[in-house]
Formats: sequence, C-alpha cells, structure tokens
Amino acid sequence: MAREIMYREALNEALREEMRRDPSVFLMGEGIAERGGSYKVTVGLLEEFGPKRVMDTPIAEASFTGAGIGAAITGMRPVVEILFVDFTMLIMDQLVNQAAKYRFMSGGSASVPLVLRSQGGVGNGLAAQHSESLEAVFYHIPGLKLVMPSTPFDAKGLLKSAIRCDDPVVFLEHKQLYMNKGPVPETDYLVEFGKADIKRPGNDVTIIAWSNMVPRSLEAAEQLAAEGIEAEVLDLRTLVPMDTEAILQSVRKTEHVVIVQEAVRRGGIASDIAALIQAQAFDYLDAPVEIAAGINTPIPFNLNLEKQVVPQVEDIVKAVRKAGYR
Amino acid sequence: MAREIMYREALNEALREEMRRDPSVFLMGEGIAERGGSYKVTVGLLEEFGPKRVMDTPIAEASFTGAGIGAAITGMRPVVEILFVDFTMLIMDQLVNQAAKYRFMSGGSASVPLVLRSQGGVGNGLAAQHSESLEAVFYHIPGLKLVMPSTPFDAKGLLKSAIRCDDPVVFLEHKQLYMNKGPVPETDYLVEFGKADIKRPGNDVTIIAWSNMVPRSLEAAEQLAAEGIEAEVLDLRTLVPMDTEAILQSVRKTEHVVIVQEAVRRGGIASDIAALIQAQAFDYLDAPVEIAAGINTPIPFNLNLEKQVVPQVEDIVKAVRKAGYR
Amino acid sequence: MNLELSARRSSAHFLFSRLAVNYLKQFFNGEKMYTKEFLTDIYRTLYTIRVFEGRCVKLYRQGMIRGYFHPYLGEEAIAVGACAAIREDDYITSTHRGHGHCIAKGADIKLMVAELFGKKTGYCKGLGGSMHIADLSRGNLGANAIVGANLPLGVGAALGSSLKEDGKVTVVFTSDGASNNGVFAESLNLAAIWNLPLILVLENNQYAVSTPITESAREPDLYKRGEALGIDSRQIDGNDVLLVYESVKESAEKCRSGKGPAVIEAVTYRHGGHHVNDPGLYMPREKLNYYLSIDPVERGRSYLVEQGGMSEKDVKKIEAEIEAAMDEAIEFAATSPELNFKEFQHIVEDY
Amino acid sequence: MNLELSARRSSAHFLFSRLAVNYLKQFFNGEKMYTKEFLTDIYRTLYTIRVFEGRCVKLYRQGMIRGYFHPYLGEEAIAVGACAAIREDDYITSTHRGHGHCIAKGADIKLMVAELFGKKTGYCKGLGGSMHIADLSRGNLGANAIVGANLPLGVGAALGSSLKEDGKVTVVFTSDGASNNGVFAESLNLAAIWNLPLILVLENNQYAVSTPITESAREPDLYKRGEALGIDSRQIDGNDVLLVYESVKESAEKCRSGKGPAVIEAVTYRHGGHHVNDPGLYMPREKLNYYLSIDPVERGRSYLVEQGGMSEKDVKKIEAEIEAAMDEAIEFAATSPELNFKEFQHIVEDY
Ligand SMILES: Cc1ncc(C[n+]2csc(CCOP(=O)(O)OP(=O)(O)O)c2C)c(N)n1
Ligand SMILES: Cc1ncc(C[n+]2csc(CCOP(=O)(O)OP(=O)(O)O)c2C)c(N)n1
Ligand SMILES: [Mg+2]
Ligand SMILES: [Mg+2]
Repeated sequence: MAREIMYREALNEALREEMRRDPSVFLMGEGIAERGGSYKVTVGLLEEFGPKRVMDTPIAEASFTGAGIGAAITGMRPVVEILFVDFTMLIMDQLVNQAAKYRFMSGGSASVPLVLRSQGGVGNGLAAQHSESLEAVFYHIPGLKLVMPSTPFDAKGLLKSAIRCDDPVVFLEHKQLYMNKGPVPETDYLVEFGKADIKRPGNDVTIIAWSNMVPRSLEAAEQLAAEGIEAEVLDLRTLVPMDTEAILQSVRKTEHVVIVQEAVRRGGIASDIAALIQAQAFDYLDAPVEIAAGINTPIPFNLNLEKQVVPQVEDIVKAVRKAGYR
Repeated sequence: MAREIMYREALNEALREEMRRDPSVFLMGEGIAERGGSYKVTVGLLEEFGPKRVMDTPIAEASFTGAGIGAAITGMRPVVEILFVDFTMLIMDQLVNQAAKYRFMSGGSASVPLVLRSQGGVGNGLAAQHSESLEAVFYHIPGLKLVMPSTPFDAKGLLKSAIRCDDPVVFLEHKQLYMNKGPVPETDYLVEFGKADIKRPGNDVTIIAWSNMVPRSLEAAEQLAAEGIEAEVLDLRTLVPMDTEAILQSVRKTEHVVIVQEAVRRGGIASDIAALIQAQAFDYLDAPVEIAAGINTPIPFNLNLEKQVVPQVEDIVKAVRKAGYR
Repeated sequence: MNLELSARRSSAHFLFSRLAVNYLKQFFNGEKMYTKEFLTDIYRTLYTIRVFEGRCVKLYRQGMIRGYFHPYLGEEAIAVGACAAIREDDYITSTHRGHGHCIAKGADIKLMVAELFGKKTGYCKGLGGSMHIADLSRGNLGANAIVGANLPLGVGAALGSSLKEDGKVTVVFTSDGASNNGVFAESLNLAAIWNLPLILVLENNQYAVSTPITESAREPDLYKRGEALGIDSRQIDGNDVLLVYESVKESAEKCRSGKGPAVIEAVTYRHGGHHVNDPGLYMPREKLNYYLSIDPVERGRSYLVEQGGMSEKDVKKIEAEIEAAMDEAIEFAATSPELNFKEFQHIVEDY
Repeated sequence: MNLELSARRSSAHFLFSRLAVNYLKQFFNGEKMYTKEFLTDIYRTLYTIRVFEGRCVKLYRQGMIRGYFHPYLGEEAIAVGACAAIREDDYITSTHRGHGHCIAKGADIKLMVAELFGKKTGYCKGLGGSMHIADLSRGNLGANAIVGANLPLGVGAALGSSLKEDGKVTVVFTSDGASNNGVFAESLNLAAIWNLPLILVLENNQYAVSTPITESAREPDLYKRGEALGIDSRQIDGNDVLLVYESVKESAEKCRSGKGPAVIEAVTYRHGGHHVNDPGLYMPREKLNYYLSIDPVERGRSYLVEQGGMSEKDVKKIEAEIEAAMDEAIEFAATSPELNFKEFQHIVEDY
C-alpha cells in the first residue's frame, strides 16, 4: 500500500518537485527560509535551493505580494506565502486590483502565474485575527482561482497544478490539517482544477464540503451510517473553477443536500452553491438545501465558544436529519 | 408637493445636519474639503465647519481609515470617505480586522461608531479599477453594517442613521445616482436600518434590488406592466441588517422572484438571498429564484462592453419572464 | 542638508548621553534626582511585569493558557518608563507583545490573568485573549494581532484629542518589524502633517520572530524613518527605565505644548524566543548574555536601592507582595466562570 | 548622524549643480556633449508626447475619448530623459498619468490612440484604456489606476531580473502623492534590502489633484524618504531632460554593477489641471507661468538647435512629421473595429 505522509509534507514535496522541475519557481514569505515556515511547510527548501529562491521577507505583505505579481508578469513563477489568511486583508489591492485583473486589463498581453499560499480556520485559541475563513472573499473576484485541499494527496497534486497554472491561484490550507496523514504516491502526479472528488459514496444525501470540513463530514457520515443513512461526501477541492456537474449529478441522485462550510454563514460560498442547486436541480429537490456553517461572529478566544461557532460533527449530523425529513 | 433635490445634495444635507447636531462628527477623505469631493457630496462643509472637522487627507487610505477607527473608539463620530469602492481593497485590514472586530475583541468595552462612505458601480469608461461593485465582500464580515441607498430620500435618512449608529457602517453610494433627483423633506428624519422599501407594489413577481439596480428595475417593471405583468420592486436599502421578513412576505404573495445585482454573479449577495428564500419559502416557489447579475469579469473600458457586463433593463425583463413561465 | 539641521538631528545621541551623564552624576554624588516613592512605583511595575510573564509562561506550559503568548521579558523598561511619563487618562495602543504595556498603564492583573484564561471576568470577557487584551478604563486601546495595525488606531486617538483639545497624548508602542509595514510610514506622516500629540515608541528588539532587523532594513537606525517625515526622532537605550522615562516625558511636554509628534526608538532585546514555544536558538548566546547583564528589572532595582535608598529588606518585602498578588490573580482567574453560549449569542446577535 | 554622512546625503544638491554647470558650460562654449542624433531623438520624443496629449485632450473634449485622462503636459522631460537612459528591454512601471512613459518607452502611438478610443486594435484591445495602457513588447508593464500600486510590481520586475541575472533595470515612475502611501516605503525597503536594480523616479509635480504636497508632507524633500531606508537618493530639476537623462544613466550603471537601487526625485509642475476636466484654478498663476517659462519641450528644442546645431527649418520638418504621424494614428484608431461581445466572452470565459 502507498506511503503515508502528512499534509504539510505533501505540500513540501510539491514545492520541492516543482522547484527542481522549473527554475522560474521561487518562494517568498515571512520565516519560510531559515525557520522553514510557521507550519513547517517549507522545511529544508532553503538548504536545497538557496536564499535567492527561498526568500524571507519583512512584514510588508502588500509589497512582497505585489513583488510576486511583478515577477510573475515578467516570467517567474512565485509562490508567495501569507502566514494567516486573516493577513490577506493587507494584500487585497495587489491581489484584487492587480493580480486578478492584470491579464484582462492588458488585453491578454501578459498573465500572472502567481500562487498565493495561506492558511485559515480556527486553531486552538488563536482568536479573532488568526482564525478566519475568508475564501468567499476571493471566490467573488473574477480572475482568481481558488483551491482548498483536504487531504495530503490533493494538497500535493493541486499545489503542483497551481504552480503550473498561468493565472493567479489563491491556495488555502487549513491549520488543523497540516499534521493529518494520508497516502501520497512518490511518483509525479497532478490533480486537475475543477474536479470534485467523492470522498465517500452514498445514495441518501449529498454532503458538500471542502478543506477541514471534509474530514468532519466523513465522521458525520459514519455516525449517520450507523442510523442507516448513507451520505455521499463530495469534496469540491477547487472552488474556482467549481465542478458543478459533479454537484448536480450527486444531487439528482440523492435529492437531499447539506453544504458544510467553516466560514460564517452570511455571504458564504455555501449560499452560492445552494442558489446554483435550486436553480439547476429545482425539480429534483424535495427539501430545501441545508447549510451547516459558522455563525456570524468573529472567532472568540475562549476554546469552548470557539468550538460552538463553527460546525462540529453533531451539527452536520443534525443538518442531514433536517435535510432528510421535514 | 415636497421639494426635489439630488442624491448628492441629500447626502450633503445629512452630513451638514448631523455635524450641526453633534460636534463629535467630523469628515476625512481625499479632496473632500477644498474641492468638496470628487462627486460634490461635501461641497460647502469646509466653509461651515472649518478644516478641523472637514479634513483633506493624503493618499494613505489604510491609515486615515484606521485613524477614523481610533478616533471613533475614543469618542468621535468620523465619516471617512474612500473615493472609489475599488480603493477599499487598501483598507481591508483596518476595516475587517480592526473596525468590525473591535467591539467583540474588547468584550464589548468599546464600540466603533465609524461611517465609511464610498461609491461604486460602472460609470462611463472608468475601467477595471474604478467601476467595481464589492458589497458582497463587506456583507460577509460580521460586525459591519452595510447600507446602499437608491434614492435621495433614503440617502439622507440612512446616512443620518449611519452617523448615529454605534457600530461601523459601510455606506455605499453609486456614481450613477448622484445627479438623480427626488423628493426630500426639509424636516429632520431618519430611515431605520433593516427596513426594506416597496418602491413599486405588484402581485405577479417580486424584483429584489438595491442601489442603482432599483431605478433600473422600476423601468423594467414599467415595460412588464405593458405586457400585463405586475412586478413588485423591493428595495432592500440596507443589506446588513437585511429585512428578510419583507422579502418572504413579498415572495409568499407573488411566488416568483428575480434578484437583480450589479456585482458579478459568483459569490454575490443575490446568491445569499436566493439561498435564504429557497430555505424559508421552499413551498411557495413554483419556479427557481432567478438572478440577473453582472457576469464574472473585471469591468472593461470599452463603453459597449461595459454595458453588456452589468444588468440592463432588458436583462431584468428577460429574467422576470424566465421566473414567470418555465 | 545644512549643518544646523544635521546637528539638530543628532540630538538623539546628545540627549542619550546628556541624560545618561546627568543621572549617573547625580547617582554617584548621591544627590537624588528621583524620589523614593517614584523609584518604588517604577520598580513595582517592572517587577510586576517580570513576575506576571514568568508565572504565565509556566501556566502556558501547564496548558492553562492557550493561543499565542509573546512574553515581554527583557523589554520591561520601555513600557514602564513610557507609561510612567504620561497620565492615567492618556492613551496607548499596544502590540501582540502587550502584557507589559497593559500592566504599566495600570491594569489589574486579576482581570489580565482571567483574560488569558479565557474567563468571563477577564478584560475582554475571554473573547480576546493575550493578543487583544485591552483596558479602556486606563486608556489602553488594546493589544493587536496584526503587526503595525495599532499605529493608525493611535493616530486616530491623537487626532481625536487634537479635535477635542482634551490635552491628552497618545503613546503608540510598536516594533522593528512593524517599521517595515506600510502603515508605519503612512501613520507617522499623518501624525506629522496634522501635528498630532503622538509619541511613537519603537521597541527595537532587533528581531521579527527569527529574522534579524539587519536582514529587513538596510539602514539599521530606524528612528531615521521618522526624521525623513519631518518628525523629531531619536534613538535611546531601551533597557534603562529612567532614560525611557525622561525621553517620553520630554516628548509628552512637546506634544502638549502643540509642538507635534515624536519618534523614540528604544533599543532592546528579548530575554527569550519570540513566543513561549520558540526556544530562540537563533539568538547569539553572548549577545543574549550581554542584555541579561543589563537586565532592565535589575537596573530598576538598583536605582531603588542605590538612588532611592531603599533597604534590601524593604525591596524583598515589595517583591513578596507582588508575588502574593500574582498568586491571588491566578486564583481569581482559575475560579472565575466562562461566558456561556447564551451570553455569547447575546453579544453577537446583531452581527 | 556624522558629518561624512550628512555630506554624502547632500550629494543630491552637489549632483544637481554639477550636472547643471557641466552642460551649461559645454552649452555656452559650444562644445558638444551630446550628438545631434541623440538630441534629435530626445526632441522627437518630447514633441511626440506634447502633440499626443494636446490632440487627445481635444478628442476627449469632442467625446471621442472617455473615462479618466491625466495629461502628462509639462512633465515630458522626466519620461523622456529616464527612458533614453535605459535599454529597450529594461522594464518600467507607470502611473495613472502614463501616456508620456508609454511613448518614451517606444510605444506606437497608433495603438495608443486606438486604446484610448476603446478599440480592438489598441494595446489592451480597448479593455484597459488610458489608466491601464501597457506595452509589454517594450517592457512597459503598464499604467495603473491605483496610486502607488505600480511600486510593488516594479520591485517584482527588478527582483525577477536579479534572480534571472538578466542584467535589466526597472524604472518605477511614481508621484508625490504616492509617496504618502504605505507601499512606497514598503517597496523601497524591499528594493534596498534585496539590493535590486530598481530606479524610482518620483515625479514631484507638487500636487495630488488639488492638494499641495506641502499639506501632505511636513518634510517637503521627498527623496529623504529613500535616504532613510539606506537608498542612494537625490533631488533634481525634472524639467531638464538632459539632467534627468544623466541622473538615471548614472543610477542605471550603479544598478547594473550590483550597487543597488536609487531614488530620483524629479521636481516638476503640471501645465494644467489634474485631469482634462480640472481647470486647475488652485494653481497659482505666477508659479504656473514660471514653469511654462522653463517648458521642458522648449528646452529640448533649444538643446537640439543650439547644442545639436539643427536648423530651425529642419526642426520644423521634424515637428511636421510628428503631427502627420499623429493624424495617421487618429485615423487608424477612428477606423478600427471594437471587440465584439463574443470575442470578449472568449477572453473571460475562465473567470
Ligand atoms: C501583518 C502581520 N504579519 C505577520 C504577522 C505574524 N507575526 C506575529 S509577530 C511577528 C514578528 C513581529 O516582529 P516585531 O514587529 O519586531 O515585534 P516583536 O515580536 O519583535 O516584538 C510576526 C511576523 C502578524 N501578526 N501580522
Ligand atoms: C490609492 C488611490 N487613491 C486615490 C486615487 C484617486 N486619485 C487619482 S490620481 C490622484 C492624485 C495623485 O497625485 P500624485 O500621486 O501626486 O500623482 P499626479 O496626479 O500628481 O501625477 C488621486 C488621489 C487613486 N487613483 N488611487
Ligand atoms: Mg522585533
Ligand atoms: Mg503629484
């Protein structure tokens, strides 16, 4: 059986392999070189590739991200790390007004092969400015790809695809996934953008999730199986592009849908998916699409409250029951 | 009959009245004093209130917004202007990580009575960095109120309420509305947050809109009336808080819904409203909720293309037909 | 640039030596520049921070405190000297390394420990934690987990004061790493052109996590960034509480007399890693030893003994009191309730 | 700061006077420092910008051009001098006032007018317009409608060059208003610590729209902001194309020899309002007259005549050629098609 490695090790392999393959790939971020990254994703890369290709930066997020964009426009393939997705609020102009629009504004005369790596989600009492899930913000910006892997296998294959992508990719990891282990082939492989993955097949209800809500949904599915409800867990893996075909296929089959999102409910991606389903599978639904999402609040420091503001296994189970019988 | 004034004049009156009423109200922004603002909203206020309460700022959006937040925390009521909503991408950290979360993070020991005025939407060839509609980004951030008036009456009443609100309010105007005229009482009045307004009653279909899509929806409604379709046009006026009761009431009555949004479709507020309706009025709908929205693209400079990427009257009419008969 | 200007500009160094010489003189010929009471307060605060951080680090290791914890150990002189030089109702904005600022501005350590424990009785009801601890009752607008983000907030507090003409000053504590962030230059420029009563105290501990300032600045004298914006700026030894006190006092008087903002770069060094879980192996041992040898708390202690003329016995008594108070604070926090979900929902219902 | 340093720092002024004196000397005693060909190219470009802007302003008034239009009139010497001092394959990043940079970097005015007309044949297929015009074929990474946002992009281009070791330099054009934005300090600091081949040309036209720089900067010498970050920085007369040329040339050589970045503050003045619809009434008449009296295009013309020894007749011939070329460009743009919606959809289908 295949070798098992950690999510963060899978990301490290992806970076290493792509840097070996393509000299135009280089890394920028705070503490990624000497320190190997706050979550150890870039460990050992400074040693192999040297300080010109693995660059520690000052605390100047907007400008080193913009530097990544400028380098990308002129032929490099930068992978820029922002320590916490909360800090991406400092780079929004460069990301939204520059990276996302550059190919368009220049009439297609140049592209921006930039990968913006960051990580989000609640950890363990990291509080309001280190725990957000902000993918919905990037999802709304035309010109950005949005990738959120849940397993080591997907993490490696998607990061390699992201680095080879000619457009800017926002690649969001989750702080609670880094130590998770899973099978990852040693061979060079890619995971294609826009292909959802059925992490668990089932006929009774479709649970749509991404990032850290996937393992949590799988746990819920196991509990539900005990009650005789067979849930299909669909991992979107990339939000932009989104595999709407896979979503509709599963929904037409199960006719019951729960969308699980760690981010706050209001204005989240789950709503967009629900709108899509009701528009394109209206006649298949015999119950409203259920959404299990974070409640509309910043993340509290207190650990018990922190747990209660984002979906837990029980919440997913409840939502499935609700979607099942009305 | 009541006096008619322009949207921008109504905003000017609101600022003037609140500044006379409350000495803690002051204004900051680029060119708002000497020049009276790029869209003439603050004309004459420097003369009446002097340079300490009507401040021209350098091009340092993040910091003068943050200064507004700091002043608000310590007892002032700043109204900060960001020239174009596109430039709010420069202040996201201060708005999202500071203003929106401050009351929460401090355990309620202080609040942030800040009004962030800006304006968005397509104008006349202002291109990709001066034409966006980004309300969905703010909508997703807990702790921010979101206001988008469509008429001079609402503009004045809502801006006065915003200035008196103890929490941060993102107040978004539309560049194509500034010269629109409408009746505005001379008397001091407020428009309450969270109250949608039926701008046109009707029984056949509900058109939900805000900001510049309201006048456009009213035009569409007139055309539809000629075909015998009576559309109800519901102006949400404030997106946060949202008047879900008014939405559901109208939907239960008409059983057909079209949501009109200038912003790009993907991840827009329209999706959130559609999700809400399908969840809470599932049994009343006999057709999917239709959405007429901008297509997923930055705004092109070319005028003809600019028109084609955001909903026009014809698009709304089409969407209504689609929502009506399937 | 002409010579007068360059002379004015090097005032930083003149000031440094002047102050140094002054108190050393007075120190050696035994005349008292500072009262015993003053030196006692100073030392109390220094020692309280030292004890607070030491004990809380232990509690963190025992799992009683979670999340990020950036100890102020080794930098105590800056918060204490600066806050002693301003009034109780003046404002400060703090950083991710904010426990020292909070204590120096007069916070109750009971409510602080409770906050670090995530309890309802904490300064932020347990919603904020270490990186967001705030004490509005003493003008502390709070710690901040976004490096640099407290600068604009401080500018706003100072702007409010200049509009209200309330005579308050705002001390913005910031750091070497923050000086590379855009808001640093933006905010200082606003303070400069609006002539605000703002004192920026730059705690240059020479590292951003493990990145030495020499790798993130080509010009290592960070106070020059203030000069370039037309702000009276200086560099001082941040490990001498009296020097910090004098510098901030002088700047505060300038602020209150309408002469505008100041930048004070206080050079210091952490006594350990960046946060509790960072062993700080990248910190050269001899350099660390040097800074341990000029420990700001020790220095404050000898001021009290030698200048203040307090007996060793009395000092020990004070230290014992502070340790007892810390025991109490921990007891208070440990026995305090947490916010329940209903109470929480009430707080966020309109979000 | 010590005196050597302060001496080094005032090099800006020394350089200014040195250069000035030099060419004036050579100018008056008639020996040629520059060839006729060189001076001809310089003047051609100066005059092309002057004609381009003049004609396009008219077209704007006739409604042929829409959106924002920020004329470069009066600042021509900066773009022309700077771009003449670097290579065709070197990079520039431009501003919202970018027509001059685009032309000086070698753009085809046909494709430029077409872009301003929103035509498919324009540099950006009519999708960008004036504020986003870019000419990648000549290393012009484009204008930018977000003031200051082109700095990080320029840092990135220079960073790419230092990684690829392609020997290129990047000239970042920026403005007095942008110097108050956070990315200015952040980006310069990155260029400084990474020792990048970057030349920041700060077009100080003394206004941000109607706000005079004196209201947004307490220290009006903006080049000092570069100095404070350890960057070789100077201030020059931005209305003298040869002085700009010499300064950028010297900095470019430094960059290519690995000596790192430079800041050149080029002081100038607009000949009109901020954009076409701004009458610029806030600009003091006498000051405007002064700058009109040292018109950079006129100055370039006299260099050509007096130093280059070109006859009035030949100069007029060149001017006529340029005007004819502009007629052609307008004709080309006017008769060009627009992108249709199908073509447009194809471009954005994967968004
Ligand atoms: C904007 C931002 N970027 C990065 C971080 C992560 N971070 C937390 S502390 C720190 C180092 C800060 O160094 P410095 O500013 O010198 O303060 P010090 O820790 O030395 O007191 C970093 C990079 C952050 N909190 N905010
Ligand atoms: C970030 C940002 N803020 C504000 C504006 C609006 N704006 C466009 S040009 C301008 C003035 C710029 O002045 P300066 O930087 O000196 O350049 P100049 O126009 O003088 O060449 C302003 C405020 C903008 N485009 N971008
Ligand atoms: Mg530091
Ligand atoms: Mg200017």
